[in-house]
Amino acid sequence: MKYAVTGAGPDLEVEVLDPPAGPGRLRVRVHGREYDVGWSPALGSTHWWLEWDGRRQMVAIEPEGDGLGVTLAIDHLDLRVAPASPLPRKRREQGGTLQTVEVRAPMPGLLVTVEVRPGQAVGAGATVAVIEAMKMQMELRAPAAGTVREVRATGGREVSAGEVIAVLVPDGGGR
Amino acid sequence: MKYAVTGAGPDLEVEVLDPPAGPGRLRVRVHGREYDVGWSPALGSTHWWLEWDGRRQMVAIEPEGDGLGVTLAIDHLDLRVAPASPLPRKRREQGGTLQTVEVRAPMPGLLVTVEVRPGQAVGAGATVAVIEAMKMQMELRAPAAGTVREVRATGGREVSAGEVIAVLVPDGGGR
Amino acid sequence: MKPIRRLLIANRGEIAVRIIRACRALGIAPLAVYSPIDAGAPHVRLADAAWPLPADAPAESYLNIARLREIARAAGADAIHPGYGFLAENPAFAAACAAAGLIFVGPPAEVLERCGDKVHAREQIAAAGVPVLPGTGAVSDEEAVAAAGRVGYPLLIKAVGGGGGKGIHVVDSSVDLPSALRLARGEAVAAFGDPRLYLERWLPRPRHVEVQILADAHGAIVHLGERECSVQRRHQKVIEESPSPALTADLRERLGAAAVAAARAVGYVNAGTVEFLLDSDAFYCIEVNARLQVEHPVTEMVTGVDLVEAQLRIAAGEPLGLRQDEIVRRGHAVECRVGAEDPHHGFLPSLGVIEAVREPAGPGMRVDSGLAPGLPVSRYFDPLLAKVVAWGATRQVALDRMAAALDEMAVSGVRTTLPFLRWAVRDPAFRAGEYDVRFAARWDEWVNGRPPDQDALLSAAIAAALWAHHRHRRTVLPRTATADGWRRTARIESLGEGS
Amino acid sequence: MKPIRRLLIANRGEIAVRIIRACRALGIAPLAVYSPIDAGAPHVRLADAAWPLPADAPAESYLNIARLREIARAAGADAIHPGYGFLAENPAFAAACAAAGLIFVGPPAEVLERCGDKVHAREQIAAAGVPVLPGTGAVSDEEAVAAAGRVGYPLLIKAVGGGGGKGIHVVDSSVDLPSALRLARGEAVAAFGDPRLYLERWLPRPRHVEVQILADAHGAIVHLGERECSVQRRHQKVIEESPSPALTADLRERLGAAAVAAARAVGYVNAGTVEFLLDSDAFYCIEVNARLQVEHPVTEMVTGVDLVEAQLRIAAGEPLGLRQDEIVRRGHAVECRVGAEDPHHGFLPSLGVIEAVREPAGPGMRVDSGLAPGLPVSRYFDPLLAKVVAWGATRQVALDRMAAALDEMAVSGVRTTLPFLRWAVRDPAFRAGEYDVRFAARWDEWVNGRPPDQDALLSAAIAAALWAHHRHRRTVLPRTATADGWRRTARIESLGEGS
Repeated sequence: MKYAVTGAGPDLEVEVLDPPAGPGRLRVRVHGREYDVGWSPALGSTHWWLEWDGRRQMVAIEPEGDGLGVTLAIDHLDLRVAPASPLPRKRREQGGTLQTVEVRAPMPGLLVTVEVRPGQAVGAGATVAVIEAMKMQMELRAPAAGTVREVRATGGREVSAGEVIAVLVPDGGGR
Repeated sequence: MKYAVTGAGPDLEVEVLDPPAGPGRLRVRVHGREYDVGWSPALGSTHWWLEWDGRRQMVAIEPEGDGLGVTLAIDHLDLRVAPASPLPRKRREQGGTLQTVEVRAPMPGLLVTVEVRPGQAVGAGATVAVIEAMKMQMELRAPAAGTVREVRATGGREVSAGEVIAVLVPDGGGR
Repeated sequence: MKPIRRLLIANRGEIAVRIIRACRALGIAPLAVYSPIDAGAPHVRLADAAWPLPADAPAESYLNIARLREIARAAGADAIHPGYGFLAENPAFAAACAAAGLIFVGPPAEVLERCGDKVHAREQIAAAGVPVLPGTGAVSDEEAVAAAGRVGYPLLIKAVGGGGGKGIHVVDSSVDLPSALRLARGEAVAAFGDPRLYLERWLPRPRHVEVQILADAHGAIVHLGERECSVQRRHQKVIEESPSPALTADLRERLGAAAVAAARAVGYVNAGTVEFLLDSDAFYCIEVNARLQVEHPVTEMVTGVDLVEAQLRIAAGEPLGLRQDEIVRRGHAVECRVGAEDPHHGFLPSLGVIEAVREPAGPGMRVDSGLAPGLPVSRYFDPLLAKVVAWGATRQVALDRMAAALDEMAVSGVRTTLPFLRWAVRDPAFRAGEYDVRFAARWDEWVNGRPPDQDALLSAAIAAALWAHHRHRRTVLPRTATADGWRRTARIESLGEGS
Repeated sequence: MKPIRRLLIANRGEIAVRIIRACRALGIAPLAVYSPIDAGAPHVRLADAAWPLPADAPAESYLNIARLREIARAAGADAIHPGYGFLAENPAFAAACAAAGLIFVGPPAEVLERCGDKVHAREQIAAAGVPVLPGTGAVSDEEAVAAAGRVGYPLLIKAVGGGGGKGIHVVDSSVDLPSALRLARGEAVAAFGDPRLYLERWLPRPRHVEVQILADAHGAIVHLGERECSVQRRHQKVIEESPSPALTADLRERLGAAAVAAARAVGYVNAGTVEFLLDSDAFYCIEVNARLQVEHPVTEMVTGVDLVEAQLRIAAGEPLGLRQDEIVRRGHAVECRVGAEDPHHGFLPSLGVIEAVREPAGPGMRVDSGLAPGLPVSRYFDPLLAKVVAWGATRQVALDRMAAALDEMAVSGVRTTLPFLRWAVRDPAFRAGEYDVRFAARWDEWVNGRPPDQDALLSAAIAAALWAHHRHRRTVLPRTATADGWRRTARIESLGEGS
C-alpha cells in the first residue's frame, strides 16, 4: 500500500510493504529506502509508539478537518495523507473532467521503461512503466482497465516525483 | 429484581428496585430497608465504586467457578448470587428432598409475630412473620404458594440470623 | 483552638485532590463538591463524600457562596478550604464562613481585604522598609498624567481591585497614557467592578521571584525560601523552581527577611506568598498573595514542609511550631504546569474529553493531577490539568528528571502544553539558569522562525502513513471474535457510564 | 575511570524501570532486554531501544549470560546493570562482563564470591570485631551434631551457597537435627548445586534491621542509615521503613559503624547492604547483600541520595564524593511491596494478565512500578508488581500517606497483596512501631480467626447483587450504537496488539 503525505515541505510517498517484518513491526519504504518500523498503540486512540531508524518516539495523531495533526515530542505538523496506489488521485480538485486517470511517478528516479503506447488497451494492474531509485526498481501499474490515451515520458530519463507518465481512459469513460 | 446472596454467613436477599434513584444511582432494599446506592465502574472489568450508607468504597468482583470473589479494601468474601424471585431456592445443596422450603431470619433481631400456623395454605408473598432489628420492622414472606408444614419459632423472642422460622411445602410438592 | 474534623473543599481539579491528600495525613474527612461535568473527576472519587453543585458556570458552582454554605451545613463540615482561584481571596466569603461558625482555611477576611487593596498594601509594605517599585496610590486620570513623570516610563497601569494578571497595561510614553487609562478603567470595571487604577514603574526584563511565608494567629512568621517564577505567558506562571538560580546567598537572606517584614506589615496570617521583581541584584516587592499558590509543591519538595497541612493547623488556631532555623532546604525542585492549551496554535485553549492519561513517576517525581479518563475539559474552568514536579540533589538532576518525565507523560483527548514544556526544560539558556520574564516568548520564535526539521517531517510522514494504513486495515477487518468484541464493547460502555 | 554512555539493563519489571530513570538523570542511554511475554512491558517502552530474549524461562531470558553478552556487543553497551535477583550476585557473570570489557554495575567478581560464601564472610566480619550470631563453618552431619550444643537451640541450618530465604530450616532440639540436616542438604543441592550447610543460632522474635552502605573503588565507605525490614513472609520482606522505630540514637550510631566495618572486612565496593538481627539492644550481623536491594527507595527518600546513580558512578570508577557527615537524613519513609499474591488464599501466586492499573500519587509519594495494561503475570518471574513508597516529616505522616495511597491503588487482572498491606499499616502494633519478624503471621489469625464482619458482608452482598444486576441488564441490552461499538472494539483490539 502506498500513501502520499502532503502538507509540510516537499510531498512524500510512504509505502507500507507486505509482508510485515514481524509482530508489531512493519516494513516501510520512503525515499526509496526500506525501514523496519515498530508501530503500536501507546495511549488512547491518539498516541502511538513509532520506532524507526534506531529511535523510539511517541507520536500523537489527531484528525482535523481533511488532514491530520501530528505531534512529536516537541514538533507539530499538519499533514494530509491519502492512498497513492492503486487508485491515482482523481483530478476533481483541479476542476477537470473525470474521464481520464493519470499514472504518476511516486518518487523521483530513473524511468527505466514505458511498457505501453497510445491507443493500447490495458487490463487493471498491467505494468505501465518501471522506475528505479536508490538501486531499487518498482513497477507502475494501471489502476483500472482502459485505454492508453497519452504517454508523456520516455524510458531512460530522470523523472521527478508526481510527474505524469501516462494518461488512461478507463473503460466506461470514468466515474 | 431480587437477588439471593449466599456463601458467607447468613443468606441475604438484595432487591434492586425500579426506577433507579438517578444517573449512576440505584435503589436497593436489603433487610427491609431501602438505600440510595451509588454504583459505577472504577477500574477495568473488575473494580467498582460502591457508595452506600454515607461511605464510598472500591469493590473488586471476580467470577470464580459458580461464585464471585468479592474483595473490599481489606476483606474478601466468596459469595454466590442468583435471581431470588420468583423461584424459591431449592434445597439441593443440603442433599434433602426438594419438597420443602425454609423461611429464615435474614438478620438477628426480635421476632415480633409469626403470622402462620402449621397446615395453613399461603399464597406466594404472604407474610409469614415480622422481625425487628435496629428499630426497623421487616416482613418475612412466603417465597411461593404452598402449605405451612412446620413453625419453629414463636413471636416475642430473639432469633439469630439464618434461624429457620417456618417450613413450607410448595404447591406441587417441589420439582 | 478548634480542631478540624470535616473539611469541605470548595474547589476542583488538582488542587482539590491535593487538599484531600493533606486531609488523609491529618485524619480529617475530606468532603467534595462538583459541578455537573466534574461528576467523575478524581476529587469526587477520592473524597469521603461529594455534593453536586447546580450548574457548570463558576458563579453557579465553585463561586456559589450560598450553595456552598448550605452544603457545608448539610455535610456537617467545620471548615472550608477554598484552594486557589475561585473564592480563595474573597473577603466576603471568608466573612460569611466566620459568621456561619465555619473555619475559613486562609487569612481572616480583614487580611484578605488589606492584601486585595494593592495600593494600600504597597504603602504599608514600603512603610516597613521593604523596597517597592516607584508608583502611585489610586489616581484619577488627571493625577495619573501628573504623576507619570515621577514614576518614570515605561510604566504599568494596574487595577486596584485586580489580580491574576488581568487589567494590566504597559505604557511606553506620555503620548499613550490617556488612551491606555481609558482602556484600563473600562476593563477594571468589567473585570472587578472597581474603576480604581494606580501606576507602577515597569521593568522590561525582570525576574519574578517570590517567597513562601507561614504565619500563625499568635504572631509567629517564618519564610520557606524563594521560588523563581519567571517563565510566564500572559502574566501566568508556567514553570517554577526553587531555589532561584539568580540569587546569591546574601540576596536570598535579604529577600527572606523582606518577605517576613512585608507579611508582618499587612498583619498576615496563614500561608501566603510575597512576590518580588528582581532586576540584577535590586528587588522590589510587588504584592502579597493571600492564598496557597499553584506552585507550592516546589517549596514542599525542598523544605519537606507540607504547606496544606500547615494551613489547616494554622486555621485551627495551632501555633506554628516551626522556627526559622528549623527550616532546612535540600536540593532543587522544579514544577511544570501541564495545561489544556495548544502551544503550536497560539496556546489556544483545547477543549474536549480526556480519553486516556499516562503520568510519569519514579525517584524525585511528584505529579499533582486532576486528570481522569472521561473528564470533560470545558471553557468554564482554568486549563490547568496537572503539575509535574521534579526534585533532585542538584538543579541539573532535577531538570534531567523533569525532561524524562515530560517525555513519559501523555494526554489523549485534548492538546496540552507538554511540547512547550519539553522545549523549555532543554533550552540552553533555561538550563544555564539565565532567563527572565521574557523567556517564554522565545517559544514562538522557535516554532515559527526555524525551517521545518527534516527528521521530524520524515517521522511525522511515516506515522501519518502508518496511521492511515492501520485505519484502512481496520475498515476491511473481517468481523471475527464477535462475542468477545461485544463483551469488550459492553465493558467500555459501562466504563463510560461511570466517568 | 571510564564513563558509561550506553547501559544494558539485564532485568525486568519495576527495577528495570528504576534503572532507566537513573540513566535519564545522567545522560546515559538505557537499553532494555525482554522475554517474549514482556514485549509490552514498561521497561521496554521507556528504554531507548530493546532486544528480545529467546524464551520466558529465566535460564533462557534474564539469566541467559551468553545471549546477554551478545546483545551487549550488538547494542554497543559499555556497561551492564543486573538490577537485583537474576544475575546480580553471580560472580561468573561479573567476571564474564569484565572479560568482555564491559563494566558490571555492582561489586567485582571476587567481592561477590566472598559475600556469597556466607560462612567465610561471617568469619571475616567477626574478625573485624562486628558481633555475629553463634554459629559454625561448613559442617558435615557429624560435625553439626557435635557443634549444635555450643551454638545452642533453637538453631538454623543454612546453605553455604544460599540466599533469598531458601533452604533454611529451624531446629528446636537435638532430636530433630539429623532429619533436618538430611532435608536441608537435599534442598541445598537442588537449589544451589552446593551441598554445604552451616549452623547458626536462631532468635525467635528478632527485628530485621539492615544498613545501606556505599563504597567506592578507592577505599571510601559511608553508610546511609538503616532500614527496618521486620515485616516478612516466608523470609521475604514485605514492608520496610527508615529510620527503624526500634533504634535509639546511640544504637543507630553503633549499627552504622558496625556496617562500615563489616563492609570493609569483605573489601566491599559499590552499593551494598549489611543485614543485622536485633534482639532488644543487642545486634548480630548476618550477611552482606552484594546488590541493590528492592527496598532501596526508603533510603533514597530519607537521605536524598540516588543510589542507582551512585552505583553507576562507582562502577565507572568515580570517587564517592560524599563524606559521612554530608549524609543528612530527613523525615521518615516506608515502602510497601505490592505483589501478585492472594492474601486471602495463603498468598498463592495470582497469575493472569493486567487489565488496568490505578496508581497513587501526590505529596511524599513515590511509586516504582512495572505494571502496564496487557502485561502477563506469569509463573516465570517474581510476583513483585510495584513498590509504593511514602515519605513524611514524621513516621505518623508517612504511614497516613501510605494508608491513603494503598486505598487509592487498584490492580485489575490479578489478585494482589494490597488488602494485606492496608491491614498492616493500620495495625495498632505496627503503628506503634512495636513489631518483629513474626508480625506478618498475625494477618492469618486476623483473616481466619475473627467472625465475619457484618458491615463488610452487607457491602459485599450489595455489590454482588448489583454486579449480577448490571450483568443481567447488559445481557438484555438492545444492540444500539453498533457502529460506535465496533469502532471502540477495533481500538481496544488494536491496543491489545501493542501491549
